Amino acid sequence: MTVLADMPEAAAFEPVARIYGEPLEHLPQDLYIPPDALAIMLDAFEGPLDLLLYLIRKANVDILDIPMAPLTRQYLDYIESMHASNLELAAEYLVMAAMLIEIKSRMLLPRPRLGENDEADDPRAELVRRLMEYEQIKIAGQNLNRMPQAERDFFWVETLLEKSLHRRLPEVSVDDLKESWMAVVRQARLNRNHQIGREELSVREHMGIILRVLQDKGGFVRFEHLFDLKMGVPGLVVHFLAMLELGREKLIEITQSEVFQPIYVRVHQGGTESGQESA
Amino acid sequence: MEPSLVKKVLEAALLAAREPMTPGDMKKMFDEDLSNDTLRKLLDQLREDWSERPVELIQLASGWRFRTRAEYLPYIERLNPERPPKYSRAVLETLAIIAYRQPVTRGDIEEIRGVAVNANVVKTLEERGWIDVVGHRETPGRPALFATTKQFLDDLGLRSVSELPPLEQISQTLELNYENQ
Amino acid sequence: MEPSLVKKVLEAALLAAREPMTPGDMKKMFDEDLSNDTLRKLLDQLREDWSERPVELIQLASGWRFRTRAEYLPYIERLNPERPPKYSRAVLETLAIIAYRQPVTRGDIEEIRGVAVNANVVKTLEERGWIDVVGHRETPGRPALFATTKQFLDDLGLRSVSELPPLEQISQTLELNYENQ
Repeated sequence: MTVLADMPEAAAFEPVARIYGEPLEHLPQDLYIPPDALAIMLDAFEGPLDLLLYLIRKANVDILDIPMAPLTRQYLDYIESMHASNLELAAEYLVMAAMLIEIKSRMLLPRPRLGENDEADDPRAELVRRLMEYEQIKIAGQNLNRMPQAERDFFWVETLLEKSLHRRLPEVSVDDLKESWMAVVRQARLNRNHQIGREELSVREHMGIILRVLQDKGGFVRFEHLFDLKMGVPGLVVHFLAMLELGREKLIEITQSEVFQPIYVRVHQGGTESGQESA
Repeated sequence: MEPSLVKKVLEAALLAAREPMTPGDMKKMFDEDLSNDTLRKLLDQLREDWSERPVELIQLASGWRFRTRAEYLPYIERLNPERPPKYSRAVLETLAIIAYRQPVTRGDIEEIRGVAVNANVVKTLEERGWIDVVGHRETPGRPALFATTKQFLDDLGLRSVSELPPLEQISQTLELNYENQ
Repeated sequence: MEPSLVKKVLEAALLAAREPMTPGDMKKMFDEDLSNDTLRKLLDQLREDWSERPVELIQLASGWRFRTRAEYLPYIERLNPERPPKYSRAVLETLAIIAYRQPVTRGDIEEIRGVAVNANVVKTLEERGWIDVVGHRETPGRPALFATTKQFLDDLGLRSVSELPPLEQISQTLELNYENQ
C-alpha cells in the first residue's frame, strides 16, 4: 500500500486500467509495470516529473541516490511503448528522456576533482532538486484541496438587508434653521410689511410649554401646578413671564375668585365661537 | 435525527440562504420526512430563539429568511452612505418661524413669509414629530397654535429653544452681509 | 453608546455583510471613536457567543465574516445539486506554485511542473478570482507575474499567505514518507 501513497488519488480508487480485459485495480506493486498498463496510466500522471517521481518512489530508493541506469532504462521502455501504441507523446517526456540520458552519460565519465574539501558536482543534483521541489508542490496542491473552501465546504452568511424598512429622514442643523430664518428676515425686509423684533426665546418656549400642559390637563390647571421648582429661579421667572405674555396675547385666562384663594389658569374661552368644547 | 440538530441545520441554511427558503426546500435537506407541523414548530422556536437578537426570522410570501432588524439599518447604512434627503426651503423656513416665534398660527407664518403655507409643509413637520398644536388662538376660526416639541430639541441636540442662535446675532450678521454686498 | 448595543450593531452588520468587514468599516458605523482594543474585544466576545451555533465568525485576509460550519454542508448542499467544480491536479498544482512561490510567471510554473501550462488552467483560477496578474517580469517578452488574491485567502478562510500549511519536508525515501503519514 505504501507504494500507492504517491499515486494520483483517482488512480487509487478507480480501476487504473484494463489489461487484456482484466481490470487493473491497483498499480502493480513490483518494480516492473507492464508497459501496456503504464501507457494507459499515463493520463494519470501530470508529466515526466510526476512519472519519474512515481518510478523512484515505487522502487523505494533514496531520492538523493537515484540509480540512474535502471531508472533511465525503465523510463525509456515506457516511452518506447507509448510511442508504439501510437499515443500522442508529449514533448516534455522526450525532453526528460534526453535529460536522463545526459545525466547517465555524465556519470560514466570521470568527475573532475575540484579540491580536497569540495565535493564534485553530482550530475543528478539538478534532477533531484527538481524532483523534490515538484513533490513538495504536488503535496501542497493536495493539501490546498483538503482545506475548507467557500461554496464547497461552507457558505457565507448573508441575511436580508431590507433598506426600505428604514426611511431616511432629512437632517436639519441649527445652522440650517439660522440660514432659513435669515432668509425669512431678508424676505421680510424686502417686503417691508412685517417687523421682526428682538424676541426673548425662552419666553416663547415656555409659552409653548404652558399651553401644552394646559392641553394635557384639559385646559384648566392650578397656577402653582404650572411651576416646577426644578426649573431654577431664572426658569421660574421666564415661566412666569411666559404666562403673563400668554395672558396678554389672550391665549390663556388667569383667574382668582378672591384674595388668597387658588389662582387658576385656563385656556382662553373666547366669546367668538360658542362653546364647542363644552365636554 | 435529533430535533435540535434539525433546528441547527435549518438555522445554518436559513442564515446562508440568498433567497427566501420554502418549506419544500427545507425538507429536501433531510433524509427522513419532516412533517409540516414539526417544521413549523421548529421555525417558530427558531424565531423565538432569535427574538432578542439584531436579526429576525421572518416569513415572506416566497418563504422564510433571516432579516436585519430595522433599528440596525441606520448604522449599517453608514457603510454605503447615500445622499441624505433634504427638506424644501418652505419646510425649513416654516420650521424656523415656528422655532423662533412659537407659539404661532399658520396665519402668522404666512404673514411672515409673505406666501401661503402649503398643508403638506405642516404635515411633514408634524409627522416628523418636530411641531405640534399646543392650543388655539381665540380669534375667529380659533386657529391652531404651533410650537416645537421636545423631540425637535433632541434631534437638533438642543436642551432648550433658547440655545438656538440668538436673533440679535442673526440680525447683525444680516447687516454685515448687507454692508458687504 | 452601550458596549452591548455596539456588539449588536456589529453582529447585525456582520450577518448581513456581502463581503468580509474590515475594522475600518466597523468603526464607520459609530459616531464615537471605537478603539482597536475595544473592537477586538467585542469581536472576540461575538465569536465566543457563536461558538455553540451552526455559524461561526472568522477573521479572514480582508476582514471578518460569518460562515456556516463545515458539518452543516452535507445538508445545505442538497439544496443546490450543482456542485462546485472539483479542480484537476493541474489546477491544484498550478495554484500551489502560485500560492507558495508568488509572484511567478507561467515559465516558472512550467519549470517546476515540468509540463506546459494549459491556458485553461490559468483561466479557471482567474475566473474563480483566486489569482491575478500583479506585474510583469522585466525579461524578454515581459511575462506576466501571477499572485494569489485576497479572495483566495477569504475563500480558504485564511488571513494571510503565511497561514497556508507549511510546505512539507520531502522525505528522501519511501519509508520515511510512510512514517510521516
